[in-house]
Amino acid sequence: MTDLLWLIPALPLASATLLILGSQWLGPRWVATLGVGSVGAAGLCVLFTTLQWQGAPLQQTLWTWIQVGELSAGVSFYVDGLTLVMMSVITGVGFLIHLYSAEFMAGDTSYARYFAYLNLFVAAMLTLVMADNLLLLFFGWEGVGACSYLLVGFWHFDAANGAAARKAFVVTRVGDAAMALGLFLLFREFGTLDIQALSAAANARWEVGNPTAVLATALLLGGAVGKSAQLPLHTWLPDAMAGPTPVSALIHAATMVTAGVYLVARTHELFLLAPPTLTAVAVIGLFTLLLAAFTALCQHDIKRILAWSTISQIGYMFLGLGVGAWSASIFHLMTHAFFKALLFLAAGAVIHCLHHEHDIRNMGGLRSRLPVVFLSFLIGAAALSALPLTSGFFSKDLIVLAAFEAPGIGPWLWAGAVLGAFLTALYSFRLVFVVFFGRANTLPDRQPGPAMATPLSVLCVFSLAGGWLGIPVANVFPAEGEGHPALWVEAVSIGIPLLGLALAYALFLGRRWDASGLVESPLGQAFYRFWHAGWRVDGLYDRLWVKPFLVLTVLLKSEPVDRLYGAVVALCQLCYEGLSRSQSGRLRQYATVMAAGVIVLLGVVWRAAGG
Amino acid sequence: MILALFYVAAAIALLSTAMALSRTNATHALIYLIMSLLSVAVIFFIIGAPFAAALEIVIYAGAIMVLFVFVIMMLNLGEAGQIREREWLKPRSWILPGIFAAALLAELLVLENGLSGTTTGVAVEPKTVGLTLFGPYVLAVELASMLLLAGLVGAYHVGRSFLARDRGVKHQ
Amino acid sequence: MPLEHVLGLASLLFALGLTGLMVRRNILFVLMSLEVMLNSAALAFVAAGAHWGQPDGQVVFMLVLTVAAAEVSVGLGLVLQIQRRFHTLDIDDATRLRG
Amino acid sequence: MIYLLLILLLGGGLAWASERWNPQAPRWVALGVVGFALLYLTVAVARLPVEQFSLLPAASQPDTWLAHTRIDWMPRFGIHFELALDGLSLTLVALTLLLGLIALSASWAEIEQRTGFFQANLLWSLTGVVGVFMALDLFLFFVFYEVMLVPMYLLIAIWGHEARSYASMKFFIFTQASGLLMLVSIVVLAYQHALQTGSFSFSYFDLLDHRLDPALAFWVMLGFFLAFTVKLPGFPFHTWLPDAHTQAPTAGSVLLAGILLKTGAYGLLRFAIPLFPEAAAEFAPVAMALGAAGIIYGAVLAFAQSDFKRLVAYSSVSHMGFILLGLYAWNSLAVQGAIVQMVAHGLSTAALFMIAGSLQQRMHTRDMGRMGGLWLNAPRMGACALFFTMASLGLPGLGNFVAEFLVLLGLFQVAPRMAVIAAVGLVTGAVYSLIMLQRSFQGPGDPERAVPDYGRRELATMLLMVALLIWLGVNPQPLLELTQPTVDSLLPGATP
Repeated sequence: MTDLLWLIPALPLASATLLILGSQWLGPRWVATLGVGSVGAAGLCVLFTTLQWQGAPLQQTLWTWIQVGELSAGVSFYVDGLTLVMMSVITGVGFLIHLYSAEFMAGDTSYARYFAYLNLFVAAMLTLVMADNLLLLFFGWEGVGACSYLLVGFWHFDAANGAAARKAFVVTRVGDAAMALGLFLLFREFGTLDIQALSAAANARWEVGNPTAVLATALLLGGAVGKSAQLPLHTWLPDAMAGPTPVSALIHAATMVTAGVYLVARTHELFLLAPPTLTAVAVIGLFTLLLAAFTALCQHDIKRILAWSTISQIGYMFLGLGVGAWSASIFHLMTHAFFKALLFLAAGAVIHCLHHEHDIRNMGGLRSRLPVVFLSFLIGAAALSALPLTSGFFSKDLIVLAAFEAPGIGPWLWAGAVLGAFLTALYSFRLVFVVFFGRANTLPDRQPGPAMATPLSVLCVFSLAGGWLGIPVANVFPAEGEGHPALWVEAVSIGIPLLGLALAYALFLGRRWDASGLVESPLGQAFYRFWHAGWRVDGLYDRLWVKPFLVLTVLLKSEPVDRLYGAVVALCQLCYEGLSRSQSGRLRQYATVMAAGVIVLLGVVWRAAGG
Repeated sequence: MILALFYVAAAIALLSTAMALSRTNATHALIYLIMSLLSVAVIFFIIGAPFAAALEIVIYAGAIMVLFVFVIMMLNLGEAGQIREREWLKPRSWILPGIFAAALLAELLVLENGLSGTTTGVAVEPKTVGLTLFGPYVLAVELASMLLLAGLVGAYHVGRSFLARDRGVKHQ
Repeated sequence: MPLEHVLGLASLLFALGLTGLMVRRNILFVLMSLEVMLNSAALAFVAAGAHWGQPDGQVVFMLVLTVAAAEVSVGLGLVLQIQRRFHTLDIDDATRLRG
Repeated sequence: MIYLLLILLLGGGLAWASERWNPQAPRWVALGVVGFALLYLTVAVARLPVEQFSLLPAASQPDTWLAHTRIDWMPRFGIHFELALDGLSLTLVALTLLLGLIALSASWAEIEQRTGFFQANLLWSLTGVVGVFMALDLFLFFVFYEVMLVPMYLLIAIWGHEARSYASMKFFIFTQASGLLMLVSIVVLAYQHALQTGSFSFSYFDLLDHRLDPALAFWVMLGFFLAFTVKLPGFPFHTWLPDAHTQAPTAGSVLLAGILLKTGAYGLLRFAIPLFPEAAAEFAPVAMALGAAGIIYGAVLAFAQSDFKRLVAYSSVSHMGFILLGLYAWNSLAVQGAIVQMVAHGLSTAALFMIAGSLQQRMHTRDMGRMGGLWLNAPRMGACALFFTMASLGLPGLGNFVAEFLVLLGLFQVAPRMAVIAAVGLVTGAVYSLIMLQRSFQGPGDPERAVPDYGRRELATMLLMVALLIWLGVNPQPLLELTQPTVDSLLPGATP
């Protein structure tokens, strides 16, 4: 099976190539078969690999990619437990989402283009997680970014979608540039980009807290932050919802945005050498999860709420990474992929059945009209809120408890995480109650077909039971201390989501409390607007980066450097004009000048003659 | 005696030249100019160049000046021309040329200052001149003939369109 | 005769001609000034030739004569043309050569 | 090798002459000539033993080069007709001929008037460029360097767009003035050689071993540097480029961007740095600063443009900054990166210019304000534009990424600060590339607009370049191995 590792990314890639080249000749049925089937086949390959896996990392080198001087990077794969988890999520969830798309996108004029991009994305994402060196990882990293750009801007005839796609690409590119610099720094230090060799060399050469290690990991973190939409580079994700909903489910919830988490986990041996960076990871995660949770509370667009919630959940993963709960983070990554994909697909079904309605204020009472969707959404929201026994509960609880155990700022991190959990439950069930209960505002005109319902059901199962799955990452990460925090800590962690659920019920369904007075007070309004605008980070960046850049372009548009050459030209012109004016045509003037010349000349002769 | 004659002739030459160039009436100026040329011819004779003196009288004072006379007659300047000339010859316009000419003269005189020597006063015969002219200087003669030919053609061309106007034929 | 004096005379005549050239606006007088200058140069040549008792000075004088003749013939033709075209003899008006 | 030049030179004449009996003929003649030249090169190279490719091209041993020709020309001044081919030259000559083919394809339907003379100029400028890449005698190099200018000037001045006379004049004056500086430097070099050894020599090998007085070396190096940087073009000598590119016919732009600019890079790599290693090392920070400034400045100005071709032209300025950085970082990684950038940029920018040319031909405008949503009318063209935009912003898997990554990686070893500044270029590069795509092909479109999609000829040309760029991106190793001996021999510490 080891020899067939290459097949896993190659299958979707081949399908994408076929779809691009043959888009004119393939009918929609063939396109769907090819697009869905290739990912399914890749998923089967992953399944076989997993089943036959002995516990030792698998490696395969296809060919030497770049070899210059010290640098030697091959197109080679390295598959261990962590990779297997990621591969399973990508191909498994990916397959379900492809299946869902086959119905969701039916009738679109660019059906083939859609599946080509989606397959390309899967191939790039698989390359990212399977890469055995950072250069190949970067290849996949940029590849998924490009596919994300293409898919967010899939309906590019609307200029706003194009703008969202560009924003997504450019903002992540900022992180990518930082990551590239991190790669350069690591290469300068160790002369290799091979992840395993790098980890070994770093452990041998660097003591804990080495400044270079801190710098290098901070730069890598920059890349991770960009890709995973964490502070301060999170602004692109909510806008990226402009893409088709399955795309949001696959790329902007389940897989690509968690690439940052994967990167940190993959290079955890470097991060362990740089405690300040790890703390930064935790703090970034905490702030992001709180900021995003508050923002999610104040949104109206169903997809934006989910987007902010994704940011928030990835914040949990970062928090987990930051406090050393590696496997818990990866676990949360997996369960998050299940329930967030489920939520997005369910939301997509709602949108699909309601004529592309996005605003939750125009929804309501869908519980009885779209029962499958309602059930899916409910399960997804429960898992997202980490209600006990759902998959989200297991993973999030691990992270929250690990945060408490963290030395120093642990309790603060824990408190923040618990607050976040409360908010998560609040906004999740706000969504459920507003969309599915109450008065019906818009009526659905169709029901999700089998291709949409099947993935929903499968994901429901995983969202509920995913917590019981074990992930084979014990050999990858250092042993984590099995802390046993005080009982009250456990109790609070379990109880807080229920509290949030209760508050949501009271506010949005039971109408026990009417919070509108609070919201409409001037202070409440101010907060509301502040949070609705995502803490005005977008506006800040607009003023800080975009406007100055635009001003700069306007200033430079006339090409100031060319003025320099213009000055040379003007000088020549001036000389020409001056000299041509001396050609006045006046004979007497010529004679006078000539006389003066003769006088000077004779003077010179006289001096030269020694007079 | 001869020396005195030289100085007299020189004085006449200078004076008549100065008069010629400051006249407003072109005909008067021409007469003064001829006088100047004649006195230079006298000087040629004195310093031993009789052939040059003859040529000076025959060609310069004779032929060339007659050309001037013809042109002045054709232009028919009259009284109006004199008034205009007087207008143009304001004292102020003499200042700069005067300074320049004086400076040049000063330079020339200073440069000539170191020279000492005399003219022999022995005549160089026309025969000698002729032999030299068609001996070592034959190329110069050819050049001169070319120049005269060019002058002829040029004058004809320039003058022809002048004549053509009178016949009512448009040129150019 | 002292050579110096003859040359001095030539220089004086030349300076006079130059003054005339620069002062006069009437093209006829300009041509006369040119004649004076040519003549003064010729005088200097002849004087130098006389100093050595050689005929070369007179040969050059003849060349100067041809130059003067050619120049006057063309120059006077031009005078007529200028009078016809500009209806003036003021050379300051004839500035077609302006750059 | 001299035959290669003769084929192109005489082919140009033939193409011109063939116009007399059929206005269509010059195209086929030119196609045949370039195709034959390519075939000739392939056969000649294929017949070489494999070991030859891994030999270090050493100065004194002509047999270590892939090919070498030396004929006396003006022996009195030490001027020879000396041509030689190593991995680097071979790569660039092959690129030249390939882009020659592509330029032919670009001009196939565009040029209607005086086709014979057009094709002749095209072939002659190819002759000049091929000569530049092979000449090892500095005088000969200069001759070729100037020879390629004149046909290019004519291409712009005769078949260019509305402001062609201004643009062609600017192009000519910039390159000519800088070429003059180089000539002065070359003559000084030969003269110094004569002073020290008693005989003039313009031979690369002789001058390579020759060491100048440091102060003089600096000035002579500066002459070379200016000549090549103007050609490259590096900031701040780039202002001729946007005008020339914008006004040139498509084939002219393709040649200009694809290969003429590369002669500057090649000159720096082959002459300006190795001839004066100490002076160049001393000068490197300034050169690198210019390169970094060029990257940012080009990117910002590219974003500001509304003219499609101008935008691409400024993006070239930005990309050439990477080459400048890579060359002056002067280590194996960065230099290899610069070489790959030459090839990859040649392909990607040529393709973008072709797209611009097709748009101009179909819509009679280059103004992106009047485009938008063209994907709707011409999806194949849109897909090509998308691909090459991605290539130009350095997407991994395509040639430009390998180049930029290697350059930055090598640069970071010697000048981390410069690498940081250049990395900003990665972001700004994305900004202008995507805005170009958005303004022309994406956004709301007009389905009624008559913009014919790519036909078979154009699509084939595009696919050829797509395939090459992908190949360069995923498997650049053959190219790297081909040029590695050259790089090793040029870098200090290599065996002489």
